[in-house]
Amino acid sequence: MATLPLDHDKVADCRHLARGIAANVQQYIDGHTTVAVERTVLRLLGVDGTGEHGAPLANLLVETLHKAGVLGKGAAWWMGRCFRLGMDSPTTMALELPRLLAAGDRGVPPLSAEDEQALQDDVAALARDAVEELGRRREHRKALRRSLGIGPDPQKYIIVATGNIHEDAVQARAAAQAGAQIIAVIRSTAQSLLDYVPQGATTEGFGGTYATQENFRIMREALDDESRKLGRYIQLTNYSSGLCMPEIAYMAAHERLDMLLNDSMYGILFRDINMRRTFIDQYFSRRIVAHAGIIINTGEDNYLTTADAVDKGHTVLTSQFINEALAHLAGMKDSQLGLGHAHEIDPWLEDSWLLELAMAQLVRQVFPAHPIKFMPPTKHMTGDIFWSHVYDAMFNLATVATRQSIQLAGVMTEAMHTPLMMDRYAAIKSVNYIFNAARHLGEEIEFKRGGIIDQRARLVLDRAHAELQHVSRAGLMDAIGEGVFADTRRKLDGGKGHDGVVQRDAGYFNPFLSLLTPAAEPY
Amino acid sequence: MATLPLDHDKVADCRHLARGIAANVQQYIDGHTTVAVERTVLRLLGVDGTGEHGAPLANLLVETLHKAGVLGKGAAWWMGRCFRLGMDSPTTMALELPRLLAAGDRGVPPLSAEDEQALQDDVAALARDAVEELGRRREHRKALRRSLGIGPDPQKYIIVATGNIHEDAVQARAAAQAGAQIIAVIRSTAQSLLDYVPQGATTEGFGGTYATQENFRIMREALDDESRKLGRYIQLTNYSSGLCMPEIAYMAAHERLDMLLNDSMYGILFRDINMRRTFIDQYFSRRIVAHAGIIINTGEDNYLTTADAVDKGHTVLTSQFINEALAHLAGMKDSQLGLGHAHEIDPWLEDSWLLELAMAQLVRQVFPAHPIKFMPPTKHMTGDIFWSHVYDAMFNLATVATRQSIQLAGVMTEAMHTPLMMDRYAAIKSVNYIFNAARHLGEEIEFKRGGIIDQRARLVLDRAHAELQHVSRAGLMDAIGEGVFADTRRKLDGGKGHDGVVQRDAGYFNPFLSLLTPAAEPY
Amino acid sequence: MQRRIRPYGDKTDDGVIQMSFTLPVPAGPRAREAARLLLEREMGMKDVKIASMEGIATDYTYFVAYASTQASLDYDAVDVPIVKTPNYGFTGVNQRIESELKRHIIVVGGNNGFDSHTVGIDAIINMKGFSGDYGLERYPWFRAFNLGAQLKDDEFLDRAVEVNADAVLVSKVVTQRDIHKEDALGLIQRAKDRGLRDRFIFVIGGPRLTHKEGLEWGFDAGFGPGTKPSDVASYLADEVIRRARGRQR
Amino acid sequence: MQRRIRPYGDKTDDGVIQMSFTLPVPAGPRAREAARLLLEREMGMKDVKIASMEGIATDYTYFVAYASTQASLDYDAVDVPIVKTPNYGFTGVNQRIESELKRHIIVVGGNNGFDSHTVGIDAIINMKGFSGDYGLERYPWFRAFNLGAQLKDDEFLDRAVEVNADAVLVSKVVTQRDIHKEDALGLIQRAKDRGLRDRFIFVIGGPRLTHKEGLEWGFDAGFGPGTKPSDVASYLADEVIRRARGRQR
Ligand code: B12
Ligand code: B12
Ligand SMILES: Cc1ncc(COP(=O)(O)O)c(C=O)c1O
Ligand SMILES: Cc1ncc(COP(=O)(O)O)c(C=O)c1O
Repeated sequence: MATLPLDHDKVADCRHLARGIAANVQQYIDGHTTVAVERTVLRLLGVDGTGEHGAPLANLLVETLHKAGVLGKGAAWWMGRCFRLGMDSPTTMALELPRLLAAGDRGVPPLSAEDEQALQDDVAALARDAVEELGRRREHRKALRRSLGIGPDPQKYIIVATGNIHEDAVQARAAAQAGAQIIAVIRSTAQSLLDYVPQGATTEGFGGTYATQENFRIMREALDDESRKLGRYIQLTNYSSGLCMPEIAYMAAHERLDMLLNDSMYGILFRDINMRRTFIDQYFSRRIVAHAGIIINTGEDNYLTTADAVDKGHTVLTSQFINEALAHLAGMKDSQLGLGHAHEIDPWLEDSWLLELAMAQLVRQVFPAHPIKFMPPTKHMTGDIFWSHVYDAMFNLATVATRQSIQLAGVMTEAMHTPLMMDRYAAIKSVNYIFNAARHLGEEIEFKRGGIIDQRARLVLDRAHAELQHVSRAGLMDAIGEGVFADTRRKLDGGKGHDGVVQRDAGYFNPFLSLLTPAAEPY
Repeated sequence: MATLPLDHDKVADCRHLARGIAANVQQYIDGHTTVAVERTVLRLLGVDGTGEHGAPLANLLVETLHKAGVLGKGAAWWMGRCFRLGMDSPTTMALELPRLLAAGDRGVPPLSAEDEQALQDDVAALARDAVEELGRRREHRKALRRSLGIGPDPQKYIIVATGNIHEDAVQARAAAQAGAQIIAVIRSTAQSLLDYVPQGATTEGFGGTYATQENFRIMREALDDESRKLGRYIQLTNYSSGLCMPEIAYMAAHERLDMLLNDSMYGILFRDINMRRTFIDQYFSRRIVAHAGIIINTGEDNYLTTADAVDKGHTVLTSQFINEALAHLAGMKDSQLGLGHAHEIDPWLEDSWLLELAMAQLVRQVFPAHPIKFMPPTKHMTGDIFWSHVYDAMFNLATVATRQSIQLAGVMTEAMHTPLMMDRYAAIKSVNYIFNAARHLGEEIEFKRGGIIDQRARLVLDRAHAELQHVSRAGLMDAIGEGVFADTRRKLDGGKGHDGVVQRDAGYFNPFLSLLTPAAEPY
Repeated sequence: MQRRIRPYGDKTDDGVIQMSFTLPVPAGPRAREAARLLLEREMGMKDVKIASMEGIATDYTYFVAYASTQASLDYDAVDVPIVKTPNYGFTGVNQRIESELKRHIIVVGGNNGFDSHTVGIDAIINMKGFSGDYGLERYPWFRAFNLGAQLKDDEFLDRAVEVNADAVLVSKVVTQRDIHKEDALGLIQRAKDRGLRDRFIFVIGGPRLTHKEGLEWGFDAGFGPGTKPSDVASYLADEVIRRARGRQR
Repeated sequence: MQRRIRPYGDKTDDGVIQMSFTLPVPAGPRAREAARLLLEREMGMKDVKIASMEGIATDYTYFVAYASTQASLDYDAVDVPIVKTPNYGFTGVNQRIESELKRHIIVVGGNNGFDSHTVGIDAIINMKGFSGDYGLERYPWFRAFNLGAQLKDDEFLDRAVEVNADAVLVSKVVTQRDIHKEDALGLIQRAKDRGLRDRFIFVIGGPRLTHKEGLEWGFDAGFGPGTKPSDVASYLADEVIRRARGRQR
């Protein structure tokens, strides 16, 4: 069996350091909320549909509370307050609240301790129902998944991205027929910076399809049908990322998505979203995901597109430890943590493929219980699709040789466009061939002790350890400010969405914080 | 270092059995000659050019002797006899001989013992010059090769095949610029069945370019020039195969070719050339090649196109032992024996690539001093050039991982046409990438004892050993009759060219048999 | 009904196709522009994207491109002859011959000209067959003679006469400079010259062949890549039976 | 002089190109014929060879084909604007600015719109540069400000005004639905509206861009894939010096 001798003490110390780093961030998180978290609370409580100018009601309500400076009590509290004021529909609330808030104590008189309790009880009851519904949906998924089976690892993960959800469904079925096990619907380019989730089925997007609840439903329905036809459960994934991270987590949980791209730092580094905002949002999104039994895929692969994969390979590992620690704090199980890494070393370096093997094997061994996700080459892909296809083939072999859990199939047209139907087919065919032709390679070979692969793995672990020591001293937020990850620096109060961060009041009320317990058996 | 535990005693016994098999065949060879061997003798003695209807003079002369039933004395003897009869030019001989032979003792009176000796001395002197000239040309090659260097193994071998020698030269230079180390000019489809070698530069061929002495010269000149430009000696190869096997060996030696496709059985099995004819021809061709310091590539790879590579993989090894033994009898060194094998297992079989590794590694270890030549997938290649390109990529990796000496670059359009310029470029680019990116893979991994790879290698060796025992009992010619190789059966007196086989007379004279000594230092 | 179709990239009717080619000029902005113009102006494509440009030899540049063709096609008007016999399977074919013809079907097969590829004809005739489908030799109701390759036309026809064959199966694999076509036409011509064309069913097959071409070249049928022996057996059973009935009438 | 060129397969002027595409029909003889007709009849190619046909989804079939295009092109008539400045190299550029301009050249660079790709502009501006060629930040005679991505047009222009830039460098990477063109035209339009178009040298770059497009979209220059920082530095040095001289006169 291909294994590397691992310094288990060092790994344990990395985890220890990461736990400290995460605990620090968590302290900040626990004192704050965001507009996105509060919108999610409202959606969980049944606020759906749109109001004026087609804006989602959840947005209108939260915006109102935020402008009035009262969001620190929590949207759930305000919902309960509205009930007490005789409003029972979100539409009415959206219309009435601004006026009432403007009127101060006259509009919204203080409550007795008793009424306050009753308010919280009412809302908590609603919340319990909501959480139970998510549980039922998780169990539904689990039953489907168990009865049909998902097929062997490495799981073949492939993207569709036409912009039109109906056309996406056609292509997703085609991909499944060709052998894909997981379908990812790529999101329209600009969506992560939208501070609301669009509504309904959509048919236009920029190199991707809008993530909407209805789109999720349409795609899951198509895949349920295709799964039955193929006798194989096809998983679905989308992005819980950007300015609506927790809202999308909720929608995905509700529509029975199986996975989500969800990272504690991607938005900060690659979308210039404010870091405080992101840390708060990722926490709540993960609370949902933990309960819903969804697997997340983290985004460390992206670091190697801006930073060099040889020099900065260790930052991937560093970040994985931190992502893991933060996810644990949100109640997630290791089996839900599809930590991401990527095959991005300059392919023209001598023995570059050996270095890739080293990294992939290291990640595999450091996170043995995790559904590790291996991302294909992107940065060094070129318009020479023939060569690029070969480069992807080497990636496919590295995947199966190091027994990765999930593999995003690399597509030869990476440097050109989101995949055409035939590009995707060619990609899956190559994966099918290599996974099968080298199925047991990982069990058949050993790596030489002290060789190139072994030494590289040691070096990466050593550096990650040192980096974690540094981050633990500096604090995560300051470390990001220094450009530790992805060669990208971000300021504490810079970036998009900072004004959506709100300090919790003493009386902050959010029933979900206690109700969203981790699923005992996610799948 | 990736190595397999090898049963050295079994390997030694295989060699022992093969030596016996070869010795048996050699006995037959030593009592016979062929029209092709005799034409070669004449060419060595300076018979060049064409006569009536453009037929080569060597052919006209040998045909005349053969028709008259006197070829058993050897063409060299007849040449000497003609000298004694006052004819000094081959053209005169071709014109006069028929008449003289028809006249019997009156035309060609018997010689005194003294004259006989003088005759042989004259011809032997000529022959010595010829052999020395070949030696000089070998030394010239050696000097060029040593001063420029040939680059690391695996040597990148690539084909050109436009039909037009001048266009071939353009493409060969392009290939060399892209990284090729060896250029093979593929021969026109029908040439192996021609019982003469065409004359001069040629510009038309069927999926290949005629092998002519002038074409050899033109290409070697272009490559000498390109070698100097690149500061890297580019090797050239062609086919010493078919009905003119020894003649082409001579031309190649003369024009400083570096390698030749030359097999003791290919013509029998794949061109339905008579087996006696082939065995005699291959011997004389190898005597030349041994002296000229040319590397041969044998054709066992072809067996796996007609027979299944899993079931009949061992016949490749069986045949390699026999080819080796026959070549040794012709004075060839191990360092000249580019024994061929191929990557032809059904790629859709589970773990097929592991089986390929097993075979490649086995051949590498059984023939450690030999410049083993690894042939690409052909049979399972398809018109889906994208997939086929990936399949070739896996072959490239197997090559470098098992440290093969020479690799014929697989081209993605194998199932379509001989390579276009861009196909060839894509092929070399893939090889360049993989050889470099996995340069030291073979030194970094070990194969698991008792695993799939190890077991497969044992099985193949065991079966080859059993097969050699069988062939040794049956005799090689009968074994061919049974279809032991390539699932193809051939009859002892069937096939093309049988009528060109001639029993040697008691007084058979061929000065080259003693003069063509093996080169002490081929390169 | 008219149903015009166009290539599909990732949207219905977007017409996207991928291309690669070499131009005999050195790489550079001008070569790139030439590649673009070739596709756009000379070949009438839209949205030309030169994905890659690489010099691959002195004065030769290799391109990968994507573009949208404006061409379309009425799919319903595409008319192509096909071998109409269904595949009866090994048992079905034998039963059919046994009950309807009541005698063996005799075939000879081989590859004429200089073409030495036998794997294709072997796949059809030899016991073992092709991808799990038995070859004609295994059919109790066939008698099949595999003559191998590099056959002279007369040798081929002589053997057919000698064994009193129903059908002559010809394999053609090498296609360079249309040598397969030349060989195929040559054999049919020779059969005509010898008055044998109508005596046998002539069937041609090979990796670059279609039924349409087979017919155009004067054969009774043509079989392409992936043909199974049972496809050919089914066709021959039907055709021999049909002809036998014709003769009876 | 006329010099018509055609694609080169393995013979001069054979016109061979490789293609792959998908047709929205199920695989079969008719689909194969449709593919052939599309290339031959509708697109005017010769010697069409369908190398591969594979059903890749219900009702979609993928083809690989080779064919010979009849199109050709007069290469000498291909006219494409190119950035004419030679590459002076790091030292050369600095010397040139020092001796001829005698002041720093100031640039701002970034990526506007929703495009968040910064690697391209980083490669040009940041110290490290691109494939061994230093970025503008390292040039003693440049002062370069990297503004990052997702920039609003006004933000971008404001900064240019603020630092009194000589040039505005714009990177565009995402090209889906021509969003890069839209963003590029938008920025130029905004600069015109604010009367700033002529104040700065506008340079655009990206993996799918050419100088020709840059000019067509109203920029002063465009740089494509593989651009080195020193290419841009050389161009800017020449252009700023040229304009400075113009002003002096
Ligand atoms: C095996 C092989 C060989 C073997 C042949 C051994 C033998 N005894 O047959 C060997 C190694 C000897 C060989 C030699 C050469 N080969 Co070769 N060979 C191939 C290869 C790799 C596979 C062909 C094959 O066996 N396919 C498997 C069979 C089962 O498929 P098939 O033939 O298509 O048959 C199926 C159908 O077409 C149909 N079918 C076929 N025939 C018939 C007949 C009937 C009646 C019916 C009903 C159906 C039918 O049914 C079959 C089953 O489905 C191809 C490349 C490739 N991957 O296709 C090159 C290829 C065919 N060879 C080629 C060449 C050029 C040669 C050489 C000339 C090379 C050289 N210059 O040295 C030599 C000489 C051969 C000659 N003159 O004929 C070229 C031909 C190029 C072209 N388009 O013209 C190819 C395409 C390789 C290439 N890219 O250069 N070859
Ligand atoms: C790295 C990368 C990312 C990183 C970007 C990180 C960052 N901070 O830049 C991350 C991971 C964040 C990312 C995200 C996305 N990406 Co992205 N990404 C790439 C990738 C892999 C490499 C691009 C790159 O960095 N190249 C290296 C640089 C050095 O090259 P370059 O940009 O061409 O720059 C050179 C020249 O063009 C020129 N140049 C460039 N700019 C300028 C400017 C001037 C003034 C000058 C003079 C010269 C110049 O000089 C440079 C040096 O030579 C490409 C695929 C590929 N291999 O090309 C996809 C790609 C560009 N991404 C793509 C997409 C769709 C996205 C996403 C929208 C995907 C999604 N839906 O989630 C997201 C969101 C991004 C967004 N909205 O903008 C697509 C774009 C498709 C298209 N044609 O429109 C691509 C092609 C991948 C694909 N096939 O789908 N991506
Ligand atoms: C965690 C994560 N979120 C989001 C994205 C996609 O980018 P965006 O949706 O911001 O355009 C990625 C891209 O790989 C990612 O890894
Ligand atoms: C030893 C040998 N001779 C010759 C050939 C080529 O075939 P021919 O020249 O007979 O057409 C091959 C093909 O691979 C070969 O291996």
